[in-house]
Amino acid sequence: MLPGMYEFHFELGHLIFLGGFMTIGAVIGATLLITLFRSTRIVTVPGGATAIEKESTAGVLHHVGHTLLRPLAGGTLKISLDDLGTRLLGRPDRMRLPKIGQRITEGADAVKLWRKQSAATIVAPVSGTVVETGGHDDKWYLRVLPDATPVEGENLMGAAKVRSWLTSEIDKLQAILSSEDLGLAMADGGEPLPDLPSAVPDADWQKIYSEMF
Amino acid sequence: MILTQRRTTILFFIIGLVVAMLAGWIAVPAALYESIEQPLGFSHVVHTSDDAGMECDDCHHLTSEGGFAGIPKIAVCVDCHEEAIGTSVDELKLVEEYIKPGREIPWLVYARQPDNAFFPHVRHTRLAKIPCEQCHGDHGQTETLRPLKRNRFTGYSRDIWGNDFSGITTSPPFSMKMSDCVDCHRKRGVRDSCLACHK
Amino acid sequence: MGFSVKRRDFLGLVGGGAIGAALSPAPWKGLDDIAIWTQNWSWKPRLPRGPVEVAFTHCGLCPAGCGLKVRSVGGNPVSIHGVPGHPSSTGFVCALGLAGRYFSYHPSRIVEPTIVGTSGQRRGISRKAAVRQLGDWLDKARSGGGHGSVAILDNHPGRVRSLAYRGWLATLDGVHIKGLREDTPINRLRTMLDGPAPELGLDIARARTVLSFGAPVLEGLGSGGAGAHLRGRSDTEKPYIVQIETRPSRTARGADLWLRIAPGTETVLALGLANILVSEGLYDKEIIAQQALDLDGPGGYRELVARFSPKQVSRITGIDAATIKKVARRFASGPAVVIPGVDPGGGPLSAEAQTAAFSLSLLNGDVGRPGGVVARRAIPQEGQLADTVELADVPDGSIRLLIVDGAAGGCAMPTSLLKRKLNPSEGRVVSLSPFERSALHGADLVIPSTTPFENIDEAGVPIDAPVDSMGLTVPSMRAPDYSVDSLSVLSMVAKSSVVPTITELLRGRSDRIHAGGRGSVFDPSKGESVPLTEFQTNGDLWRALMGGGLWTDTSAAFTCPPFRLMGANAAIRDRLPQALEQPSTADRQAREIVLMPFGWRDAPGDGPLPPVMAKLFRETRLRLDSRFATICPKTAGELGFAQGDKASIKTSLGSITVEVVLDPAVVDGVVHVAVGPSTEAFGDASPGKGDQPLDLPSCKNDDCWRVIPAKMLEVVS
Amino acid sequence: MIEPLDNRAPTRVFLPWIGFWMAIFALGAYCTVLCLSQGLFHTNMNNRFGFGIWIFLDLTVIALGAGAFFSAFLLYILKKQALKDVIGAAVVLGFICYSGAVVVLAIDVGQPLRAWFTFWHPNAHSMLAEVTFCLTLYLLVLAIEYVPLILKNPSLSKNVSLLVFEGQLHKVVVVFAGVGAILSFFHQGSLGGLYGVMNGRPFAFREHFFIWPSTFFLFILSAIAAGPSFLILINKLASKISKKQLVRKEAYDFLGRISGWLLLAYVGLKSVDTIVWINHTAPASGYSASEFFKEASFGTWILFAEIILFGLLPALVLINNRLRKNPLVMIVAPLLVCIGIAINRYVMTLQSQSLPTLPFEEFVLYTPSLVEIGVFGGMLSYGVIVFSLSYRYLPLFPGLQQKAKT
Amino acid sequence: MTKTTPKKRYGMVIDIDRCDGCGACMVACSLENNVSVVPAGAAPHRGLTWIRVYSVTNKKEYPDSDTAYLPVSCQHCGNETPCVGVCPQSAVDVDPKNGIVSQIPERCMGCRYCMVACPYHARYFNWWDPEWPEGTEHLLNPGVTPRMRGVVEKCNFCHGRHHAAQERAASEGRSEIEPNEYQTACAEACPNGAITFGDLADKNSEVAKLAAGPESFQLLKSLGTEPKIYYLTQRGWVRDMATRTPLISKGQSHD
Repeated sequence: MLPGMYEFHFELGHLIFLGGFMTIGAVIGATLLITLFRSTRIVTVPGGATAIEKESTAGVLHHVGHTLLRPLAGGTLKISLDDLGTRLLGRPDRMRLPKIGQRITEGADAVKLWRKQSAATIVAPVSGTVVETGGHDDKWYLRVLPDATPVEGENLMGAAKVRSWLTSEIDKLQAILSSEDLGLAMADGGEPLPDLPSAVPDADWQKIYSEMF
Repeated sequence: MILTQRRTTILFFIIGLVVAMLAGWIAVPAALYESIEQPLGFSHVVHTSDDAGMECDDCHHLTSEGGFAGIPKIAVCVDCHEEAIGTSVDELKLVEEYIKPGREIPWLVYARQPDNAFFPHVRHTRLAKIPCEQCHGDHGQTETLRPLKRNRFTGYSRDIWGNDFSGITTSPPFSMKMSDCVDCHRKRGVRDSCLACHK
Repeated sequence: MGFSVKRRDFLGLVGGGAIGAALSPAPWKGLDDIAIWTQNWSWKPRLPRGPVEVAFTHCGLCPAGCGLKVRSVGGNPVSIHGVPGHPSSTGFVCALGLAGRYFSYHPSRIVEPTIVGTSGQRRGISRKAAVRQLGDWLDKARSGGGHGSVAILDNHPGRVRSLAYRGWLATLDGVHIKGLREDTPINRLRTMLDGPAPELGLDIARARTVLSFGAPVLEGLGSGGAGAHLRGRSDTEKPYIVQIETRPSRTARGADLWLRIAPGTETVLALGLANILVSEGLYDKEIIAQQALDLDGPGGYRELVARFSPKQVSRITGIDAATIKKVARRFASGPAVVIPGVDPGGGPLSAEAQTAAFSLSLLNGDVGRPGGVVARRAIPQEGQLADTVELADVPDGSIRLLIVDGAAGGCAMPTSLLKRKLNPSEGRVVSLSPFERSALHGADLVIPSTTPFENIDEAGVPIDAPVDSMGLTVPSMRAPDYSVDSLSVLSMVAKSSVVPTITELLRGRSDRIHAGGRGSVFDPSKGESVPLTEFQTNGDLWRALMGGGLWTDTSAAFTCPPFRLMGANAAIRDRLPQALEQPSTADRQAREIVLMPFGWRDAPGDGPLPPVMAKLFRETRLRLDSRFATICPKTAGELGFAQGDKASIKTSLGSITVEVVLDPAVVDGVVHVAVGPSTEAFGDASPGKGDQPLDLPSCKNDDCWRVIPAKMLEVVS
Repeated sequence: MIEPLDNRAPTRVFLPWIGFWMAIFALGAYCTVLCLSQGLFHTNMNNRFGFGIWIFLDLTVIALGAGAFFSAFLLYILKKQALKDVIGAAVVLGFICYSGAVVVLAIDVGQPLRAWFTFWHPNAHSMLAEVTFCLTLYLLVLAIEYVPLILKNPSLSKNVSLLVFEGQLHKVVVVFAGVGAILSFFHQGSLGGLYGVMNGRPFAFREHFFIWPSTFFLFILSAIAAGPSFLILINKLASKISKKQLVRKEAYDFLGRISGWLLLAYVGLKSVDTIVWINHTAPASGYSASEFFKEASFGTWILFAEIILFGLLPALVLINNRLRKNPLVMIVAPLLVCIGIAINRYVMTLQSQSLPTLPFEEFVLYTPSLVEIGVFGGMLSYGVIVFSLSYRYLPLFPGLQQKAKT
Repeated sequence: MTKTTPKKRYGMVIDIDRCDGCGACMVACSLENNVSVVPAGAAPHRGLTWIRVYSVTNKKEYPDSDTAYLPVSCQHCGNETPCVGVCPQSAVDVDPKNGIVSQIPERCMGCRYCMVACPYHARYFNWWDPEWPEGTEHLLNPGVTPRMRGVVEKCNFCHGRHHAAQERAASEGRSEIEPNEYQTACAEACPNGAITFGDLADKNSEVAKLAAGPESFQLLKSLGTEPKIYYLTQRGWVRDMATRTPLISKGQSHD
């Protein structure tokens, strides 16, 4: 197999044959290693694990815009940011919520939040009328009376689907973060970081918000 | 805190390193080989001394067909030891247990190769003029017979792998693995097919 | 500071361990050992180790007695080679000889005496008990019967051991029975000579014509390699070989002329040839005029053969008249050898066929002529000896105790033939054989003896040897403790006489040879012969013989004595003309066939064989064993059989199941089945006696089982 | 505890199904132990038949498993999005075929422990060395491609590291698709080369282009023609058994069309190859082609069946846009394709050995022993089990998911 | 630096007309090379016969019927050796010094590709564990290692004897063996002298002269494998049956 071993001959055929296979083996090995390395790196993206772990409550619907729908008494729904969404914004500097009685439409802009000169636009997960807004700091919410029950929609999902979707979202985030060479391998993996913009201040957060929400 | 963490990690790393190296260099070889005593004590020095006056090839000669006779049969011992010479335990054992009943002594061979290896001693000693000591060491000058170290897994004598567990031997006796044969053959420009040395 | 092991620390430990291990030789050595282990497969035998020792001996497996070079390691022969320049075998060893050392370890070898109990089951007993039992039976046999009630069947008569048997039997009024061997028919010729006859040999090598009636001339008959010499010599000096045989045997294939004779018509052909010799005046007129006692006159030979006209003979034998004439003329053109063959499985020709065949030799003046039948000089013998008879001459039911010597004879015999000779109620058979199955099925008592490579004995003098010789089968393996020499058994039971040991006997003959001062001794290690006179003492000769040497006698001139062309036996003489009454080959009835058993020269019966012989019979179909029946496509077609079919061959005594093999060279109406080897002959773990063709024949009035009427039926499964 | 996907068969239906196949698998495992522990005398192979049904089976499943690399190649490299529906099933099928083939190969060789020699001291001139290298590497690639599928199981995707790993693998799948295509190309070819290079076997020997005999290319072409057909068959079978529409019609159509055209090309080249062989290659070795087909068991009918009945006919059917719309045709035609490829592998493996080259040797027919069939059955059941489990626990069919959601 | 030794080409000439099918060569070969015996009931073609004597008849009736015996062993092909190129693990070896084609059992993994590739059916597989009756392992030839189950074996011109000859020569101080010192077991055992073994490259050797003679031919010569076993016969039907001629010119087939 290698020079010096029996049956290794310095012949063109041998060199091409073994060289070819070693190259292919090396490509496979290298790709695998890179993938593994990248996978270990993303674990250090703060809060990823908990972001997914937390989203396993039954009865809660997720929207692809990183909002949660929690059924409340009287057929109303409570809309809030999901865990990943919360972390992405950390503690917003400024927010603009719809007014009570205002109608919101699924897929249309509903809430706007600012953090460090970057703005995130949150779309409504459901069409309906806002009956209550509230919260402070990062814990804002909307209470909405939906137009139709049961609440359905292509962009809504239950607990069963949410994990794979969230993974791809984290993937997406990781892709953006890794593309920017931010030296992310900085802290122990798995520790929840509630405020990502503080942890990674150099990232292009405007881009992240527009991609993620 | 972070610094302490690093330090304990380094400590553990070193512990792992040292333990594994100790195991690899000392414990494994000790466990891998079993030590088997020869059936009888034998002194090459006494036999080749001026008193006994024997030459190496009195016992380790070539047969009529050119093969190597190896360790002599009891018939050779009988020539001198028909009656016990002296009173040592081994001497009495030789006469009582082997010579009188005519039993062969089950000597253990340090350099035993597997069945499929063909090693013509005569080609190496007579044609290539390689001294016996190159592979067998100063066995001919020993007072006693060392126990045979047998690999529990493969059944091979340790002499085949070489006395140095690292597998790197720089002075005789050299190890007797196939790669050793090949190295020497390549050095001497002998290139052969498999069946030249395998049967 | 609180100390707790974190995951990191553990990783550190593992990492350090891995690097540490990699820096030590252990894992690399481990990989190497595993690599070795995958190549070193333990489930194969270990080779013998040690220096190779070379010795010389003779083979005791068949009458040829070939010279052997034995290479041994640690007392075990690891290879056998021929001895170039050996006066008799000239470097030849046959397949069986090469492998014969495996007999000693044959799985069917018996390791203790066995006896058949009252229930019919065979059980082991001690040697002491076996000898006591033999003694009891001996006493009983002697008290119950007269002459011949005790007998020894000797498959290798003529050795010094046979002389010891005869000496012992003389004290018991017993008889010494010759086992069947390829040289047995020579005795027929001796009886045709008037007065005491010397030992005779067939000088095949110098013959101009060899007329073989089914003898395996090219397959091992006579001395080792004789057949090969006949083939290999250039056409001008080579004898012209005429093979008279039904089967396309290897000899028939290799002969100069193969006469495919109809089954059982050899007598007719022989007398037909005589007819031409007489009618055309081609016989040796001088000798016939001087010595023939029964040529002319009423009931004379001339009158007999006149009836066997070529046309008649052609009708019966299926050989055309022109060929018969051609053969007769060739035969008369010089010294010729006639061999009434003994087939290793098919047995001898009928007595009248043997007589008719040998009458050709006498007619041609070949007795006493080089290239014909030559006489061997004898070494004087001493003491009183019992009669030697042939089995055919033993009255039925006369034997009360039959002791079977374990020597290999080379020819198989039907069970029924021996059984007939035993006393129906009290007949006992004691076998002195290393194997359960040799010589005779169901011996009442078997005392294990040695195999040929373990015991010293005299090698044979082959049928084609012109002179006497002495070579020893010097043991090349140690005889196991459970085996015993046959003479030791006799000396244990003998009460009134002293039985000498085999070594004493051999030494005695060696000394007598030395005293005779004739001949020369071959030294196998040098490959050359020296005159006997150069051996100063008898001890020198003995040492040479023990070193594998061969003494050969000098030849002497021999003048043919008066003889009877039709033999001395009136019964046989009367049967000769009856041969004409056989039906023509064309008269064969539909669906009626004959079974002709045959044997392989080196694997004659159902006895054990070295496992490696399976290569010839089982791993290839180079030779067909008793599982196959060869038949011509025409007959098979008539009977509704095709290649590969299973068939049952049925005779009056039973049936065997065979696979049909078609061969267009086989004669119509005949099915050939080999006598052995049986499937278990090669020492497989699952013994179980298969049906053998020799269990089938019933020998009614003569001792010939070559042609057996049979039916071939489909096997209904 | 790993849970099945939402809309899969209930356990009381699934258990007997899988139990049945497990029983067959156990039988196969027993036969395997017999062969490995006692020797290959349990088979009916002999010195004239060094290759038996196992090699035939290996060759066939590897040809049929070509759907995996070819689909991946079309989807990831040539961006044929129609194949998105079947790629999961294709990967699982490929993995089953290749892993099964490797295991059967390990039983088939007398001393599997020594297989490392092929890597350590390879004979670069041997087609079998090439096959071994490619097969091992490609099996690794298939396993890597299989991993993301496994990780998509909801129970497993609870573990974020695995999830992340899966996402990362997705990104490099194009690399593996590319590598897989190269490896598959070569080992499908080398499997054909296996026979074409045997200069001592006039029945198998073929003309060479550079170092490769024509069978090298024919095997590649036939494999990529049969792979899509096999995918159609298996997906249809799975749909039938699960009573669900698993794959969209467009995917079937695409697969059918591509299979048809490739097969047509193959049949054309195979015919040219056969004509050259009959008129040129075989006679040059001293054998007239008629000798090869004189035994009834391997008469010219087998040539006709291989090229026309199971080659040209399904090819013509599959390239016809109208016929492809017929669901029955879309079962029968791919089935014919697969049988045709199996016949080709059978002929190359077994007929080439049945015919003696020595004129005085006999024609030998070989029938597999029960143990061989047992191992065969074991491998088949292994495939069914792995596919069933994959279907039950893994989202093999993205199309199905979509349907369930809406 | 490679020592310059005269290149040998060991080969054999088998005179079919002398062979009477006794099988001594098969037995001698098996004993010499410790070839094991397969169990009873083994199916046809499962035995181990490094040299195998085929018996071939001309399928004619008496008196025209004729039988030829053809001993076939490994033909030690000299060109495009079919088995060498196919072995994936280099277990088939050709000795560059003498042209002997060998099979290394310890390196063989038993894929049997070489058996399929061999046109002479001269390679044999160990379907069983090799077995000798108890005790007979002491009778094995110490010069040849027995093969294990699951590997291919074949004739290697009695390489154990080649070793022995070399050893004997070395004990006399010679590095090369004399022609008469090395004979195969089959050649030695053949009672009819049908097998002549020797160096084909030595033009004066008996074997080279016979091989060059007009009666010699090679099995399946048309395959272009150039066997180093030659056969002799005067019988036309045997020669016609055993040899083949290309039906078209071979030159065209290689482009």
